[in-house]
Amino acid sequence: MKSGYLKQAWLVLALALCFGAALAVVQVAWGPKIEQNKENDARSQIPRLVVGAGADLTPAGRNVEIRDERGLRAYRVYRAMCAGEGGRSVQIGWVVKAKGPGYADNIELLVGLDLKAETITGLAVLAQNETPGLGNAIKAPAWRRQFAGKAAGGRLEAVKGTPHADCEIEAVSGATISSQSVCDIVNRAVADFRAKLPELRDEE
Amino acid sequence: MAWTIIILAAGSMLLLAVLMACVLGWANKTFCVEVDPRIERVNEALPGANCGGCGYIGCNEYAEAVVAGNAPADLCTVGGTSCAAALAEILGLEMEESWPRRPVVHCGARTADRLQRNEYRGEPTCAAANIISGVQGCVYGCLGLGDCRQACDFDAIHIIDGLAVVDYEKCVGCGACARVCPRNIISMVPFKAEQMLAVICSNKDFAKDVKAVCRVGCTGCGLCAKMSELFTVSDNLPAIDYDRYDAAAFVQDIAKAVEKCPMKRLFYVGKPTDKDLAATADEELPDAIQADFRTTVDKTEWHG
Amino acid sequence: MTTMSDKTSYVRGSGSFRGGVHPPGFKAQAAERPIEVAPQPQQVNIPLLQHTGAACEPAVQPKQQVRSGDVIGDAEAFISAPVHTPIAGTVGRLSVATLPNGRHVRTVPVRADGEQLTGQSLWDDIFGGDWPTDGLEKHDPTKIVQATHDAGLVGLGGAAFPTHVKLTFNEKKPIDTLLVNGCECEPYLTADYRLMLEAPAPIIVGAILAAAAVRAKRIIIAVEDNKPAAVEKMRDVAGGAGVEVAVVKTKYPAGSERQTIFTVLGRKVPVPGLPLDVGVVVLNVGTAAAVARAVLRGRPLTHRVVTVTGPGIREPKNLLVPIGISYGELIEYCGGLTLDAARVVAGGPMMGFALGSFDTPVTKGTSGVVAMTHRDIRRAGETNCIRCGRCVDACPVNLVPTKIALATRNADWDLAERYYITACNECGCCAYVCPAGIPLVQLIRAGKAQMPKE
Amino acid sequence: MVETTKDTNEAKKPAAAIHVAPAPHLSSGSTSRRMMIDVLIALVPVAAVSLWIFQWYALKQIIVCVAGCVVAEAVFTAMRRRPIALGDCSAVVTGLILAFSMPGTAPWWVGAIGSAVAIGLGKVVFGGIGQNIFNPAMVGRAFVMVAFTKFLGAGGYVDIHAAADAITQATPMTAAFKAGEGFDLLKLLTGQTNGSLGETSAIACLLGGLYLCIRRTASWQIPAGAILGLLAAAGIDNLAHPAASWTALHHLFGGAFMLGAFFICTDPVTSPLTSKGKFIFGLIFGLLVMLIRLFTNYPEGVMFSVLLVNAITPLLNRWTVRKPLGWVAEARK
Amino acid sequence: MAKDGPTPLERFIHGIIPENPVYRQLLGMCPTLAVTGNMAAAMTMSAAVLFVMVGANVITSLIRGLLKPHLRILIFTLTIATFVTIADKFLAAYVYQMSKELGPYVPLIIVNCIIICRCEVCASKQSLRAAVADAVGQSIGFALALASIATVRELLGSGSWFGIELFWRKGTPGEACRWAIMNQPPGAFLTLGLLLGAAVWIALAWNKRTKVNI
Amino acid sequence: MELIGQLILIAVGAAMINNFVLHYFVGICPFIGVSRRVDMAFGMGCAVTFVVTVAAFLSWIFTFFLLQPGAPLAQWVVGLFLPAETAAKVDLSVLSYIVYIFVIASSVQFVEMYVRKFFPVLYKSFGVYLPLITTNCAILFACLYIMKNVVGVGPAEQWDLARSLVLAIFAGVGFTIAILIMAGIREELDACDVPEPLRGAGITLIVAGILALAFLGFTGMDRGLAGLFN
Ligand SMILES: Cc1cc2nc3c(=O)[nH]c(=O)nc-3n(C[C@@H](O)[C@H](O)[C@H](O)COP(=O)(O)O)c2cc1C
Ligand SMILES: Cc1cc2nc3c(=O)[nH]c(=O)nc-3n(C[C@H](O)[C@H](O)[C@H](O)COP(=O)(O)O)c2cc1C
Ligand SMILES: Cc1cc2nc3c(=O)[nH]c(=O)nc-3n(C[C@H](O)[C@H](O)[C@H](O)COP(=O)(O)O)c2cc1C
Ligand SMILES: Cc1cc2nc3c(=O)[nH]c(=O)nc-3n(C[C@H](O)[C@H](O)[C@H](O)CO)c2cc1C
Ligand code: SF4
Ligand code: SF4
Ligand code: SF4
Ligand code: SF4
Ligand code: FES
Repeated sequence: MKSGYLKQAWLVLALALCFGAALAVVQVAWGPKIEQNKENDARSQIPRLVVGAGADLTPAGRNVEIRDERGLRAYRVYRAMCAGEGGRSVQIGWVVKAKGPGYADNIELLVGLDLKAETITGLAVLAQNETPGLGNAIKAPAWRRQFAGKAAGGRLEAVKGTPHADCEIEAVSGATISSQSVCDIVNRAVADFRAKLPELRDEE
Repeated sequence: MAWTIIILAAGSMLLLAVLMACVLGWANKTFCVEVDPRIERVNEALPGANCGGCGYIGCNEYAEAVVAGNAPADLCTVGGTSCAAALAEILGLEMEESWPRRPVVHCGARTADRLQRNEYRGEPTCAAANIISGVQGCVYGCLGLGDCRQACDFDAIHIIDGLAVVDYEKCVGCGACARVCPRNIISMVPFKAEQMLAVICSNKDFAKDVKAVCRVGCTGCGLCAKMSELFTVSDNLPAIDYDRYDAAAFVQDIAKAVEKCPMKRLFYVGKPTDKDLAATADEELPDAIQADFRTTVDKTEWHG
Repeated sequence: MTTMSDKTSYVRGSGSFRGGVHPPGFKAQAAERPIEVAPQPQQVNIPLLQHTGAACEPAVQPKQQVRSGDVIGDAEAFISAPVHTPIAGTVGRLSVATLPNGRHVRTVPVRADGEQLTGQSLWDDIFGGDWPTDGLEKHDPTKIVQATHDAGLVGLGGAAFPTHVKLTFNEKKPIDTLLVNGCECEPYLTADYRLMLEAPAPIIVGAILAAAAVRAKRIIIAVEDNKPAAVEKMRDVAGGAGVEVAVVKTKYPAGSERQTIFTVLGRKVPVPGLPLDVGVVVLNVGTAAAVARAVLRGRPLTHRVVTVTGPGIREPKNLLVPIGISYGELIEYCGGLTLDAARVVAGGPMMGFALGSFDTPVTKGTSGVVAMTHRDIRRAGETNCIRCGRCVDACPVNLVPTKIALATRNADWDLAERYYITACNECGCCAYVCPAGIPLVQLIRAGKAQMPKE
Repeated sequence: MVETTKDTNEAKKPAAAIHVAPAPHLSSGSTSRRMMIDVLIALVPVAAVSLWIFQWYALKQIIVCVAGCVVAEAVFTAMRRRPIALGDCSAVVTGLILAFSMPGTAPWWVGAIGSAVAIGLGKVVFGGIGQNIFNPAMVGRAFVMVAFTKFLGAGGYVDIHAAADAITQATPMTAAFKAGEGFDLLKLLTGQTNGSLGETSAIACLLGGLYLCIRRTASWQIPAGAILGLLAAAGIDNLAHPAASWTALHHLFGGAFMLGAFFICTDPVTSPLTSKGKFIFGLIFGLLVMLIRLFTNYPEGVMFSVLLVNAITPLLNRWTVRKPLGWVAEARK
Repeated sequence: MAKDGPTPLERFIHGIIPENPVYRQLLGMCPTLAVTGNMAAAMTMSAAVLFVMVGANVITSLIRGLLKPHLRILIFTLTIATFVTIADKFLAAYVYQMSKELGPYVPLIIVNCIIICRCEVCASKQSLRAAVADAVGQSIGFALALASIATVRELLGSGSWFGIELFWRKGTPGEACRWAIMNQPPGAFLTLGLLLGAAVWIALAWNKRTKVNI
Repeated sequence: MELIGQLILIAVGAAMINNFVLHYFVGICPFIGVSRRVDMAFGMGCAVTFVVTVAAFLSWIFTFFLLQPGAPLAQWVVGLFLPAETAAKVDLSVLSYIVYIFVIASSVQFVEMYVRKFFPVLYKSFGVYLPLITTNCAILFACLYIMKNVVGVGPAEQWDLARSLVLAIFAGVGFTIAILIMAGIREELDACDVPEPLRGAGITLIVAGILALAFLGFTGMDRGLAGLFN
């Protein structure tokens, strides 16, 4: 009985077999390259994220997880490594991957910090879905550059027009909400990270 | 490593396919619902115009009715005889010979021929005007507001000087106009020849009452019936027996009747002969196409 | 049964109904004009179908001599009524006429000839004289029904439904109330009003006879509150006879029987269905008077009261006219049309039919002739429906007229039926209020006519 | 004989031709055009306050939008080869409402594009007056709002250097939601605040709105439902945050709610037919406005709420059809 | 069906305008709306569709003799899914940024009705040559349609074409004049709706003039 | 509470803000094709909701256990033959598209046959739509959406079955809402004088555009509402 069905469907079976195999071949052939692309994409941000060129990202031994009354927050943390003297690579800073609500959808950021997590060294936007032409201007390098050099201890604030105080960031015009969202994500991630920094240090 | 993945991938796919094939095959057997395969075939043989000319909601409905034996196989006018033959073959039926039916408007009064007309202010359709009295004296004749023109999908009937006129070149005989005419003055006549004789009046009143409302109306004098047995007069109006109609056999009777008819209400209708065409060769055809202001007939079909 | 003078104590319904419109009454023109007897016509054309139901067959031959009240057409079918000649004279050759309601019917012409009843004597014969109120209940119901049938009685309220059918006793659907409809909610018309003022006795007597025929225990006369004089008069006369008077709010169409029954008794007549289904029979006041005449005097329905009025008429009048007289003669008698008259309507302006020809004969159902000027019939130029919903608010039977009308235009009968096209009573409220000037009722009526019948 | 009857017939006819027509032969005398003119009259107080507060900013915007809508109507209907019916004044109403829903600061071409979209995409593609599904003015405003957020977002309302005082401050709604500030109710009523041209004065809107309801040009059920819906939702919010300075009354009189409830939702074309439907329509509108004000990124939700309730209007129509008086369902079978 | 079908060349031409998949057949509306925000994405999508369509039509045409009626749709989808995966991986491997931008709309080609429709209507009944011609014609028609929509949307929405800024440049005051709506869902629907109307209008006018049914 | 907040976020997001039709442009074909009558649209909406739920359920199972990198099932099979390290790296995600489409097609066909046999009334009202939507983007898109949240995300954020099902059901609800509204509007438009070239698909798309415009009003509402629960 069963073989009857199978006989009818022999073409399907054959094709399934062939296609499965073919796709696996594709995966074998291009998989590594795709992985590489993804990696490169993330890495291409690093030089701008951390002081010093030629840095490389290595995932830290553990991620930072914070659980408080607002729920569980998890950040992926990377060490920024740089070729130092004698070919030994030395750590020059940290990179934290953080995610939070933006105007329309979640925004995913990479925040670069110096070794002691005292200064923000840079910011990259990995994923966002803000309004094209408005909120999505947070991707612009010129806008992100404002974050470099800000003190990691302070609370960043997006303001309209020229910023006056040190902790102020000039909001993208017409997109204060998106800008403030970025600030909020950075503020929280940096605070959470700094709280866990000793533990991470201890790992070394 | 590479081979592992390939084998695993191919293996999983195969397994999946086998699983699905078995389940579906089994389900196909177990959950099978009987459908008469002929419905499908009839459906394919029908033109799929869904025009409703057959009297059913759409081709599919008709197909079901035909297969169920509730409808004759020759109702589809768009598909014509070839379609009917195809259906008959599918159903194993014998086909009788059938003549194509074409509409005849049984009214011949142009605007100037109609008496006792009043200005009418209301919905400009025949159906609406038909329930108002006094639009025109004759309560039988064409109202000339063109419901039939609206109903015709083939642009084959037009209102010319207040009277509906069929364009037999374009008409496919779907009968939509006949169904829609509120005065029922369009009948579907079996066209045994290119041109058929017809009585072009519908007024059943007494001669004096007819004359009061129409310059050309049939008075029911009965002369035609005296000339030929093809005609029978009842209710002051002659009718032609189309079952027995044969232009060749009755040619003389008909000629006499046509000649004697005092109101000249007997006409040949149908496709124009070569002679007619030659006579009107240099006349411009009226441009009868008009914008349709009201209906959104949505013809999109789903393709997904 | 006791008489009550307090309005609320016997009005069970709300005294009004949902929907409806308030067109100006325009009744002043003819309301104070007593009923005159119209002069004798030279000829009448008696249509063989003047009612709802089957047509009559001619019962006379051309050149035959007939006396006033003789049968002209015989009714074979149950739902039908014979017709009689109002004048004495000679029968002419059969002809046809198109009635204002669109019916194309055969007519029998009768040329006046010989001795006629006219003027006061005609009035006395029909409404005058004594109308005894005693012992009416003792009349045999079947005799009453037979008398109304033989008299060719049909409803004079407009629908012209044969009265004997309504009065026939039905075991399964017992009747408890007889409602006499004196609302006359149509603007302009005053025929019923005048009749209530001038001939209250036959109305009451007819109502009691009709109630006896259907074995109804209650008799209620419904009158709109814009006719206080009629209310007073009816109360005076009804008081002694055990007939109640209900005063209903003035609103069109308070006189439509479904609405009247709801207003007075709070009962909803089922759709589809008849007042019979809720135990009520409704008679127009004129019909009631004709019942009295038919039963007590054995006289057929040959005359009726017609209001000839409107701004397009020089001298508005209420006339007692012989059935079969032409509209033209009535208008002539009332001084003719003014120069700006633009439309002549048979019946009231809300539901009446525009006249195409003045030769058309008056029938049993004709309640008035209203001549209107260009100014009166002005209405909004037609635009698209702006979906304002006024028609919905106005419809007394809760329909959505705009949807039905549009469905009719698009020949979408399923849709029309989904919006209950068949429930429309064609009152015209919707078209009256429509700011877009859409002929809603005409579309609905055409739709009903066009709808494929199952 | 035939001849004589004909003669008498002619003789009795008056000079003007008698014609036949369907009943009823009377009409209430109200016309679509008269309704539109009513709206224009009702908008006079709103326009007056607007001109007083925003001066020539208002004048400019009104001229641009009204002219834009009228021209668009003429051009688009001509393109469709339909009779151009500017006489019904509906294009003027659309233009005015559009102008009143825009900030005075928006450049003239924003108004022009808004008008073209309002009439083109909001009205003519559906077949012209009476057939549109969505409120044309709101379609126009939504389009330009999403297209040119800079000019119509909160930022767009403020121009520090503007000649009119009101324009130099943030709009009350923005102030409330960004900074949590309360606001003087009296100012919301009289309209001495920044905002869209027609929205600032609740009193002016109420005045015109009541006129419309009394004239029965607008159905009272819609504003009644809307106010009820808004107060219910805002009331719950008040109870949840008793300390908040922005109360239910602020919600009622602030922003464009009054203008929306009385002038925009009441557009007969895009609101339901039945009274029940109208009330539900208003109710949903009020609730949606509060939903958007409280839970989304927008300080105001009138425009979106109007479009959303417009969208469900056909369904409301369908679901609020009553049974005819005395209808017996079983009898049909 | 008994008549001689169109030649491969005719099939090729038909696909481009007279039977344009988007404007005339209303097929594959989803990607049409989703990826026409700019020209680059639209063209990448078109290329992917071309590849998948040709691949699937070829395979279907080759195995057309072996098809069983009730299993044929399943086989089409399997074939298409395979080619789509290949295209998707290719994009991810070689044009990573674009692959990121197109996101899930590349895999959605699997269920794009155009391809199934062509497999069903044409490839499963025709020779290889006809199938390929048909696939290429339809793909070009699809590409043209996408290009028309993307052009309108990119020009109005960003003042650029293929990413080249032509007017309303970034950083200038003119930037505020960009129609941001064009980059968002409503803009996509409205543009396609209006262009579709324009296409039908042209077709109607054309039909009227030539009195030929396309 | 936190989970409810997250589920609300997903639900409101899928049904209103990121409505599948009006925001992601998927399922346009049935949206245009079957939105001419309200009852048909409702049947279609129910069918889509049902199918998308079934598909989400199956695709989550397959993705989680078989397709994601290091999926338990794949790992176990390979572990039978090869050392554990290699097994841990097994990644069959390349098969995901083909598996999804295969699984969806088969399961829908199965359900269709089942319903047709045992619930003919149900079948008449909405079963007829089932085969039409097997190959509909909305369904596949839901699977891909779920895959995006299962494959290649950290364990803390990886979606479980509950979240996947909520997404699917509410995506279906969102589709139903959109198509119902559209059908209501199109019934109304039947009586309107829409320009000839725009009749049918053209006006439907324009209405969809205006609807999408209106739905933009919900932007951010998911977080606003979820905020009530945190
Ligand atoms: C269609 C549309 C899209 C928007 N997109 C964004 C956005 O991406 N980011 C943002 O912060 N605000 C966005 N907004 C909202 C702002 O315009 C809003 O008014 C905000 O408060 C901007 O304030 P600002 O002008 O003070 O910067 C959008 C508004 C609309 C109508
Ligand atoms: C809209 C409408 C209005 C009516 N108005 C009246 C009226 O004012 N007076 C009246 O007697 N009948 C009126 N009728 C007729 C009544 O419904 C009912 O048929 C009549 O009263 C029955 O009495 P009859 O059979 O004696 O005519 C109206 C009917 C309709 C549909
Ligand atoms: C009729 C009308 C409708 C409006 N609708 C909205 C709306 O839906 N959304 C909105 O943000 N602003 C709307 N506004 C503008 C706001 O009422 C107000 O100006 C707001 O504070 C500016 O908000 P923004 O920051 O979002 O631009 C509308 C104004 C009017 C007059
Ligand atoms: C009470 C009332 C309110 C109206 N409101 C609007 C409106 O908000 N927007 C608009 O474009 N037209 C409005 N109109 C005008 C008109 O109805 C509108 O242009 C139609 O939608 C065009 O078909 C209104 C009309 C009335 C009678
Ligand atoms: S034939 Fe009938 S439908 Fe046609 S115009 Fe004449 S009356 Fe109208
Ligand atoms: S004229 Fe038109 S509607 Fe009438 S039968 Fe011929 S094709 Fe049909
Ligand atoms: S005519 Fe019919 S639809 Fe119109 S108001 Fe009267 S009952 Fe209602
Ligand atoms: S009253 Fe007239 S305009 Fe108003 S909804 Fe009814 S039909 Fe439309
Ligand atoms: S292309 Fe998306 S449903 Fe057809």
